[in-house]
Amino acid sequence: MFKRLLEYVGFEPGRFKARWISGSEGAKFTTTVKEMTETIKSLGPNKKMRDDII
Amino acid sequence: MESRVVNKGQISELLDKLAKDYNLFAPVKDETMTLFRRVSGAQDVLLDYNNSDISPKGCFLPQNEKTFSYMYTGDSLEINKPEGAQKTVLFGARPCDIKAVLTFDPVFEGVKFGDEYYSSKRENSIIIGLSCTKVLSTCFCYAMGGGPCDITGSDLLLTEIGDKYYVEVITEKGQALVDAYSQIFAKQDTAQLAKDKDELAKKLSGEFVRKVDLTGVKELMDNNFELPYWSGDDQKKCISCGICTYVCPTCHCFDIFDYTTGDFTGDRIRCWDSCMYPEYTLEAGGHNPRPTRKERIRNRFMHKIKYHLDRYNMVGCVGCGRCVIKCPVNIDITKIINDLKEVAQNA
Amino acid sequence: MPNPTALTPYPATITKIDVEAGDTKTFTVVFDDPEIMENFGNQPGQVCMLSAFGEGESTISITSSPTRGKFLEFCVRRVGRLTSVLHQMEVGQKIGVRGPYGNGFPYEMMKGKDLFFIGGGSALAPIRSLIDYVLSDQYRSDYGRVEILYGARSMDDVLFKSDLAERWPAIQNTKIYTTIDRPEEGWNGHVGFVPPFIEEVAPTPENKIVILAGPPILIKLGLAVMEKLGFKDEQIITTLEMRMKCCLGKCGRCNVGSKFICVDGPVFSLAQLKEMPPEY
Amino acid sequence: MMNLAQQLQEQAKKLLEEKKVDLVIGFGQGTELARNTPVFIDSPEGVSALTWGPFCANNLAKYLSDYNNAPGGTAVVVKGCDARSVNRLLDDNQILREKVVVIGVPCPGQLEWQKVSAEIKPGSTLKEVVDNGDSYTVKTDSGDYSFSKKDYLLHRCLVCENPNPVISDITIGKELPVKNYEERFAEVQDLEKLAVNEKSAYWDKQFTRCLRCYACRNVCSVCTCEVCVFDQMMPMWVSKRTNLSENTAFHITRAFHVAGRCVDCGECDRVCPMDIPLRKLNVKIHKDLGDLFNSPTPGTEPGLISPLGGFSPGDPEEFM
Repeated sequence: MFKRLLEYVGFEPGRFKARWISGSEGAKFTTTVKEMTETIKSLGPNKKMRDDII
Repeated sequence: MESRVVNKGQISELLDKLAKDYNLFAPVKDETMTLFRRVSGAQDVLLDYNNSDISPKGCFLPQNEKTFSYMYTGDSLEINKPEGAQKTVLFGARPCDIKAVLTFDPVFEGVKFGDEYYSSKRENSIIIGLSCTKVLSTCFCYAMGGGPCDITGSDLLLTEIGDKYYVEVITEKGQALVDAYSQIFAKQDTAQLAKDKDELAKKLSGEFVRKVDLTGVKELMDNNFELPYWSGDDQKKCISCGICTYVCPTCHCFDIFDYTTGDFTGDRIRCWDSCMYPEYTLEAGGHNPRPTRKERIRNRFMHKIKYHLDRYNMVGCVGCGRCVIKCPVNIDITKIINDLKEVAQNA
Repeated sequence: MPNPTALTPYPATITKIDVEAGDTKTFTVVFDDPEIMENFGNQPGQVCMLSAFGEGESTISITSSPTRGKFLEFCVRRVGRLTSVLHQMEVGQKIGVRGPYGNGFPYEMMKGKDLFFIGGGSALAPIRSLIDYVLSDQYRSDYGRVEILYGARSMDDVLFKSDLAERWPAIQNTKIYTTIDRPEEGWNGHVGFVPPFIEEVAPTPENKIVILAGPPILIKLGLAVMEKLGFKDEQIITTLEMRMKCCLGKCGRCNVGSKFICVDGPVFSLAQLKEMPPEY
Repeated sequence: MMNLAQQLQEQAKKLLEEKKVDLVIGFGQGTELARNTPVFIDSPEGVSALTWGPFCANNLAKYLSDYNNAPGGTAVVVKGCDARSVNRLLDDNQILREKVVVIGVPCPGQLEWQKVSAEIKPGSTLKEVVDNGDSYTVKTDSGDYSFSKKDYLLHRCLVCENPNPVISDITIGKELPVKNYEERFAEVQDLEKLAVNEKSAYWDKQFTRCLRCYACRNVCSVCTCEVCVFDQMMPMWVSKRTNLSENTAFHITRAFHVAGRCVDCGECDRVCPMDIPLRKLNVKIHKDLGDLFNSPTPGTEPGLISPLGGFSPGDPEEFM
């Protein structure tokens, strides 16, 4: 739901991710983080909600 | 002082020139709203409007204003203040909003303490007013000592008459401006235009539908702080939002806080605040001198019709009617004034 | 002289921190610029705005008297955002200070009179500046007998313990009364709330000024007791507290009726208070 | 035959006289011809202040939680959309059923008062409003004015789901048919079709205007937190600084905070002094709730469990 809302207000898809990872799932955690960093790198720096001047 | 004439056809030229030479603030259309913004030229400006949704008070007291920035590394502390204001023209403000700026002056340029941020803006700006052409059902400036064509506070006042603007030069600042742009502000015989303006003012002053009379209200308030009236419907229906205070051209309260991104640097910001919020007077220890909507509403309206008057000898309301229009639950200052009068007469 | 138009604080350094009670510390602060320190000109009863950079500002009363030296002391109870940050600070760290603000105590008017101080809880802090002023070597002879009645919640909450126990009683013609709310082991003094204790001590109104400071409830009940004892409104002085942001009479929130606590106060006589709506 | 306002007054009078309630919250004439305002009536003599018509936009269910601790009962006048709020407040245990008397009035749509007011001669007095089906005729002492519903109704009313109150102890007036309800996601769908940067630009433009007056939050009948996250000073989650990033954070949080509880009464959208189309955020959430969980609009029936407030093994796990 939240992901859909974020995309609706103009965040690029992929910037928000939620995963259930148990404390015992170390491998899943690393792959998820790797995946996430890859996505973010390919998206480049976030432009939304950056501070503007007043 | 003198008066001049601007042909309507030349108003774009004037605006473009002003935008080039000054920071120009003027009314603009933003979707359904009329707001005062900084503009780059005539193309954005909307002069055919009745009452902007938000007053131009932000030109002098911006909703957010940096008072200084700091860098504190633990060893060294550096504080940098922003530069003074740039030369600014506020164009096309209505007489009620200009009168509201005058209610700011004693607050920010007070006897004990001035305010460099405000004063710098005020000194460096020229206010070009624009007479009203229409009276809305919510307007009541006449009852607060103003009027749709009132010159008070303007450096220049433009009044739309036919295909011309009749220009009254009111201050030295205004004189300097018309002299600098003398090719646009034409020297002509303005006797007829002056007469037309008087006619317009007379016609408009007959169009007010709200009957408001402040006589005796302050005297009643002087002696009656506790009135059962304040426990009535207004405090029951108020939702404690800040609309009335944010749209009010004479509300000047602000908050001060630091804005930091978590490193050693940050800005100290002052931003508009509202006396209608419960946290406004909430002390860190938990005590709140105005704990309920009743005290907050009473304080807001007493401030407008008594406290500002006591302190600065000016009514803290100019009758622009914005709070009347925008209040989600129709709390209406004119009704409150009239009700209080009734209470006074029966007391 | 401090720049009166400024919302910008002067850099200052914390030179000493005294723990007064569990939640209260006294900070000794010195301006980085000696010239500002020299010309600060604070009067007893005035307040300052303290800044912790990154957190904002808060109004804190100056608890030191100018007669005690070229430094400022601020007694700060940890209650909110800024005060919590201050409490984490150490000697040598920098804060911002602007001021002094407010009217201060009318110490000229008090000359030649006996003074009776009443403080409850952390409200000893604002009146301590005046106590030290009138008890200073320089001005002691200008004032008559000085009595101080102080009440705290518990032994642990008693502020300025050494002032109350040693420094002040050692000065001639002074008398200290202390009380705590509930009995506690190790406490030999009076037990009970401040208002009934005032009645018990029963100061007489002749040629006397009462300086009363405390939480709103103590001010309310204390004033009633003083009136009962025959004190006139002009003889009772109190200091108020409200939330403030600018301390310059502009930000709006500290108004009581047409008065702003920050510029017209914080010190008011009961006669003045009675002219104002009871909204503090 | 009595008109609806008279019937309302009659019922309110009865409730107060029989001491079934101590207070009736209803609509009274406002200070503008085309405006009504909440009134709080505590005596049978006061009921003449009650009125009804197409200028009763406020959701009065908002005030119910103020009187939850009052000794007596409270009666409230609700439209269809407001009735959903009553259900929702009951489900959230914010109000007690036995202390509330719901006076439901089927509602053929509320007019936007400013639009209407702009066309009526200032200073006129209202005589009567006639509902012609597709339009209203507003009769005044300065003449009759006609307002088509298509152009003058609040947008929320054009796509009304429940013109008839979904919960009501006393119903006043006749039941009304549901119209155009299917179109209610049209605006959201149009926005969804835009590219990411276009969506971003659209909302940036809206959020930049925000004054942070918090009227949208304060008017919300399901915003019932004692201390709101936006007012908290320690820690300060969202800064009071009014810039695009803080404003965006505020609006996303506000919309999502009422996800699954928002009854789509549209009050936030109506009260916004800067005309930010807030309903487009809430309706987007309603649409997703429908798509993902097949969930109806909150409050349409009593005892509905919000899909975001419960768990079922069959819930879609879109994010995994």
